[in-house]
Amino acid sequence: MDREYVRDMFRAMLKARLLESKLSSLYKAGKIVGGVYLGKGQEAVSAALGASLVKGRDIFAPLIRDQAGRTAFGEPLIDCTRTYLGSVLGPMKGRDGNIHRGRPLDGMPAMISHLGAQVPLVGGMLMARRLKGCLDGVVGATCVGDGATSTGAFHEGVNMVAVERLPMVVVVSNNQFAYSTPNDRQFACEDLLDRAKGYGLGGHAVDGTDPLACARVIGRAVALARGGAGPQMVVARLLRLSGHGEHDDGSYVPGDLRGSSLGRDCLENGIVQMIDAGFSTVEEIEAWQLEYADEVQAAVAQAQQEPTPDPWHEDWRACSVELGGKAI
Amino acid sequence: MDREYVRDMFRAMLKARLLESKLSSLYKAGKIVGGVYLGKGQEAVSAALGASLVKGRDIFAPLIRDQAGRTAFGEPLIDCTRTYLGSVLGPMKGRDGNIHRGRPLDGMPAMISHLGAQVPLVGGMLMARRLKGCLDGVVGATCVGDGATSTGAFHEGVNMVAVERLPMVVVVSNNQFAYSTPNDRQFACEDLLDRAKGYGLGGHAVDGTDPLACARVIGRAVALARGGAGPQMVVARLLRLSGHGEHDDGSYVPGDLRGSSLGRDCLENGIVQMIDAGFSTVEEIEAWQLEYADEVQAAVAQAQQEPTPDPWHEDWRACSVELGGKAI
Amino acid sequence: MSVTYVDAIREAQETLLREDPRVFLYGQDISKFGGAFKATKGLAEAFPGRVLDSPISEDAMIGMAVGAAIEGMRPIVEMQFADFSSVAFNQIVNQAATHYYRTGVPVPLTVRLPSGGTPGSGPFHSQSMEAIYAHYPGLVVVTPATVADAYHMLIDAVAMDDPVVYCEHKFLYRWLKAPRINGDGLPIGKARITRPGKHATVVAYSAMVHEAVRAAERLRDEGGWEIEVVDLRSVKPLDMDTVLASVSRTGRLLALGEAFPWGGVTAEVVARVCAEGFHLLDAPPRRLNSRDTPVPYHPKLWAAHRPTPESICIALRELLSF
Amino acid sequence: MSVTYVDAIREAQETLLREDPRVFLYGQDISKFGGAFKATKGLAEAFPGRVLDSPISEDAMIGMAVGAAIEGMRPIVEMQFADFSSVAFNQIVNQAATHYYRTGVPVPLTVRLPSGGTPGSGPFHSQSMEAIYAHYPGLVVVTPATVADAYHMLIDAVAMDDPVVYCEHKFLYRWLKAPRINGDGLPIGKARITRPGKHATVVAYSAMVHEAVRAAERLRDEGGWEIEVVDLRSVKPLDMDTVLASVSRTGRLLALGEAFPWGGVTAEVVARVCAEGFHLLDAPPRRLNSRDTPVPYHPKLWAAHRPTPESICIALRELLSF
Ligand SMILES: Cc1ncc(C[n+]2csc(CCOP(=O)(O)OP(=O)(O)O)c2C)c(N)n1
Ligand SMILES: Cc1ncc(C[n+]2csc(CCOP(=O)(O)OP(=O)(O)O)c2C)c(N)n1
Ligand SMILES: [Mg+2]
Ligand SMILES: [Mg+2]
Repeated sequence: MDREYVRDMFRAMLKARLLESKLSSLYKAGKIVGGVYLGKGQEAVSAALGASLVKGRDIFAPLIRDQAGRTAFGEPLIDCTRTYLGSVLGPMKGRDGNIHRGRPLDGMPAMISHLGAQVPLVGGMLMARRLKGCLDGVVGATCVGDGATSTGAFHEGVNMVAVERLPMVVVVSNNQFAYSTPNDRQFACEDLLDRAKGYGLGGHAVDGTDPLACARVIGRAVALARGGAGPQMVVARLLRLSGHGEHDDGSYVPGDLRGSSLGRDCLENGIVQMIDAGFSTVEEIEAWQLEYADEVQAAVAQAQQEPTPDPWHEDWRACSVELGGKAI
Repeated sequence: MDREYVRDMFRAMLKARLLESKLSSLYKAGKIVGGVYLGKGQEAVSAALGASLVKGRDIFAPLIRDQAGRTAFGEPLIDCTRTYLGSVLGPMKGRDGNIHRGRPLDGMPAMISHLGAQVPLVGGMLMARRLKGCLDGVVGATCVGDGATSTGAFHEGVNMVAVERLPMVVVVSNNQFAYSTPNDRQFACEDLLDRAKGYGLGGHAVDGTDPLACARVIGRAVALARGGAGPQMVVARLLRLSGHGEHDDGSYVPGDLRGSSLGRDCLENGIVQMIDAGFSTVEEIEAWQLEYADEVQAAVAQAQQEPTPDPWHEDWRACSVELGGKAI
Repeated sequence: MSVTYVDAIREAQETLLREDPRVFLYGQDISKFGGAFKATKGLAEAFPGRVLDSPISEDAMIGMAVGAAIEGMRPIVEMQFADFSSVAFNQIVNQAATHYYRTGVPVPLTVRLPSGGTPGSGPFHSQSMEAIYAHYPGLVVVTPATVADAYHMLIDAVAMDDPVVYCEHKFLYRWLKAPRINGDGLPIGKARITRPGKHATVVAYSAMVHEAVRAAERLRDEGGWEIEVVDLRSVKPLDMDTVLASVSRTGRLLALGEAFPWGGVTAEVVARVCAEGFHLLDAPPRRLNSRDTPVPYHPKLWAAHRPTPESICIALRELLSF
Repeated sequence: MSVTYVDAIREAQETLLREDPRVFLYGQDISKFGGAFKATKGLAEAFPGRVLDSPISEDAMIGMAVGAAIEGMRPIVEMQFADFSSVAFNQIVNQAATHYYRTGVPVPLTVRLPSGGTPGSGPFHSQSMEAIYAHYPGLVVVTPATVADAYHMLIDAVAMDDPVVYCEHKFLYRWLKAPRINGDGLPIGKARITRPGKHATVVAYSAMVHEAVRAAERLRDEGGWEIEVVDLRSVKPLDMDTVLASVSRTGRLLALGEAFPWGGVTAEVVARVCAEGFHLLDAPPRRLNSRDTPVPYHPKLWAAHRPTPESICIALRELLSF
């Protein structure tokens, strides 16, 4: 296992956790309007994917629980805080909020809410690279939840990607629930991984609470896609350790499930693993914690000071072109 | 194998073939406006399904290549000829045409064109029976092609039916092409049957050119669904022995494929099988041929004599209710 | 004790489940969880097996419900947000809407669309899709603006043999309260004069009725103007009798809506008033819609994207001064 | 030698593929087969790897094309029939249309919709969906009615940085011919006076332009009426300058369309003329659309469902006699 890869991944997990705890506090203090959606408990899966990708070359389409993946991929914290706090200097300029952010020209599209819709989008970005003759060594990746696998968009997108044999990795985080809906009301197969074969994808299962396993399995899936083995699907088993959003207490998750191995905290696991594997030390991790807490604080403070959008100066145009000197 | 079941099925195949040849001639003679879509070569699959179902109890949602299934299920020939010829006395009254016909209250919904859309519809009809407490012993069935499996509608529908564990049979006729598009541009799995496991359905493969195999495999799938084993998927391999519609010569189907075992004519196979198995005789089959040719002729003649819709007397209303004495 | 708009929706569903064995509910997270907005709270427990959680499959949800409706049930489907009905669009406009005309068999389906903007909801949790559905023959589209209408129109929608798209406004869910659910017996298809007046008519629906009333109050205070506010209640069918009668009294029309500006309810209202009651107008008719961009996330942008009492007053002052 | 409307569409795609390496085509059966209507015939052979058959996955087709457009390509997606875009609705209105406003990155995507009725096509192969897409901010919607426009507007659509819904009328495919592809240089966003007149203005688009001209000729022969016919060419944006200038000359307006009657282009045109040019009107404006049912299969019903020269003449006579 590549030491730097694992360290990158772990640092992203840690940073994301600290950032998200702060977002949660801000939400509860009424400083964030709309919703706050956390990836707590899902950082290992997300960061393993983000850390396997190279910004500037690869494509990563994160979903709602991918703060860790975004950070690992290289999204600056300030993009997050600006978007949540509505700074006009953020990538979405206050026009869209929270996890609906991205920088498409840097290979990170901004999700729309409709689940599954990003799958064909990433496929298309890869198709463009192929048509332009620069697909070599590129990977495109996206994450979805168990619930999103029920969408027609997901199905059509994955199938299309398989037909085109695009170098794509689809990571399904099966956190047992879609909002409040448990797996047994969402699908009837024994394991979502059974779908991989039905699409003609490479299939990989992983324990999402085990960061080293995530690094290995997801890293391998990305390497396979990159190496020309065609599209890959990873199914991770885990639990989200928060509500669906911070408005939700997640009380529908049964206690025994929370207490089961699925409910382990991947970050706590990660700390132990990092130390045991000799990838880091207690001291170093503590230092990171302090450093990142400051970074988070600074990103929040900065975004909070920045101007919010001004409707009088807003450019109210949905099209970029003008016709006869007039906006469309 | 139940002799009467096989004989019913075979007779439906024969009748459908005769009817469809007539429709083709009418189309070519300019007597049918719009399109004509044949099930030539696919009669065994379709009739095996239709003959396994009981009209008045079961639900059957046919698609474009299911004349044989319709006939086996009990649709009178006159419903077909009236709809193709635009008789105002037909089930669609000239408002819809060709294979877009049905009698929903008799358990046979009228397809819309959008592929995959009938899957959840049949699911809902079964759900209604469950809610009304009369689902016992009922089966719902529908047919799709290889191309339709790529639709989001198909995916969502099949998954929903699996989650609800409804007694449904989905028959996929993989005739190697969707219009002109071959399998390798439609999906990338080795076998569409691999999808069954991914949905949690019972899975069954069958050679669609072999009527007795169809009778056995599809009959068994229906019996399993009826007996409480949950939803079933059948994937039949075959070729359509006509164009996509009668406007199309199907010249994109390579000759060696036509010459392969996939290109065998199930009806010819069926004649041999019926005789070999002692289910019928040459004489009886010839008598049926004459009888059905007359029936077809009569159904065409009758529909041709009947009034076509009159726009001045047409009830131009898309809603059944009136509000304040006025149509909506 | 008071009843909110969303309470009324819940109550209506409870009444329907209790009184009509053909009714069942289908939607994401509506069962034990009670729905994203708690519009089905407690109903799964009270009516076992009749309030069902669906997979995240909007297209199949409607397809399923159409099938059940054909078989004589009266399904109510909850979309988690109106915006997600975009994925069910085909089943709504091509399966449900065409069924009666094609087969003669009506489809008594009700689709609940939590609609409209609230601060911070952003482009995909704020849309108003009534015009999209109203365009298609075969659908009835209702847009209740009061607590009582929220209740009675849902009851009436389910009683109807045809598919009804029931647009409930999320902004009204908890903000709008009434001492109790009082009805005035108006059926679907009848508009209401919410506030009588004589100088100008504002034709509005859903949450905009309340903004129109606020604007009317300001103009009364400001200059004694008496603005009549018509609540369309259903946008398909449109009650042109009530609208034209109002315009005949006032001579001036402002059509007001929260949806996007191209097409939609305001265009249909203005076009029909002009075609059917041209001579009634003493001034050019006006329209006020949202701005022509997606619904923005930031509350400050959002508030300037939709019509407000301020922008309605501006439009009305121009209309009155013509 | 003559060029048909569908030839022009094919030619435009050939030109685009030849001259712009960013262009590629995606759709069902468009490659070797050349498309259900042969609009891409021979292009797969001439431009290997750039004319691709898609699975039957309209939603993913558009999602894919949006992704490719973000990366700088200029995809043209062929829907086999406009009606099937109902399944791609979400990707069109929520992914493609919102992208520029949300991210600042435009999406140069062109979606070709084979639209409108032909005899025997029935409810699901006949729809006109321009109004549905025009309702959404962020989309340009064009409706060519001539052979030259079919060519030039497709070229212009692909040149545009924003998503364009290109509605091509199936009835015109082979029926409409021109000696060669001649352009008058009008850009998207500009309407054309197809036939000058002074007694009334018919605002039409797509195939209805030709029906309007026919009706105008009859009325000329019948009573010397001079009917002006305006071809909108693009329904979003609407060229109100040209429309209002025409109405100012004639004082009378008939808005004509083949789509369903609730909402849509005719409502938008009438509402805007009344709001912006009320004083220009000497008579109540009129609208003529299809009937309010699904498009029927039978040719006799179909012919009575859409506006015809006869029904246009009736509407115009009423308009002229006011
Ligand atoms: C098409 C669509 N329908 C409904 C929703 C509303 N919604 C947002 S997140 C969510 C649950 C998603 O569950 P899952 O995919 O398992 O992801 P998780 O939240 O568990 O990470 C739902 C129903 C949506 N965003 N898109
Ligand atoms: C959603 C949708 N897209 C496109 C079409 C147009 N279309 C009709 S049949 C067909 C091919 C269907 O192929 P398949 O499902 O394999 O069935 P087959 O015709 O081979 O029996 C297509 C593309 C459609 N009916 N529905
Ligand atoms: Mg989940
Ligand atoms: Mg096929």
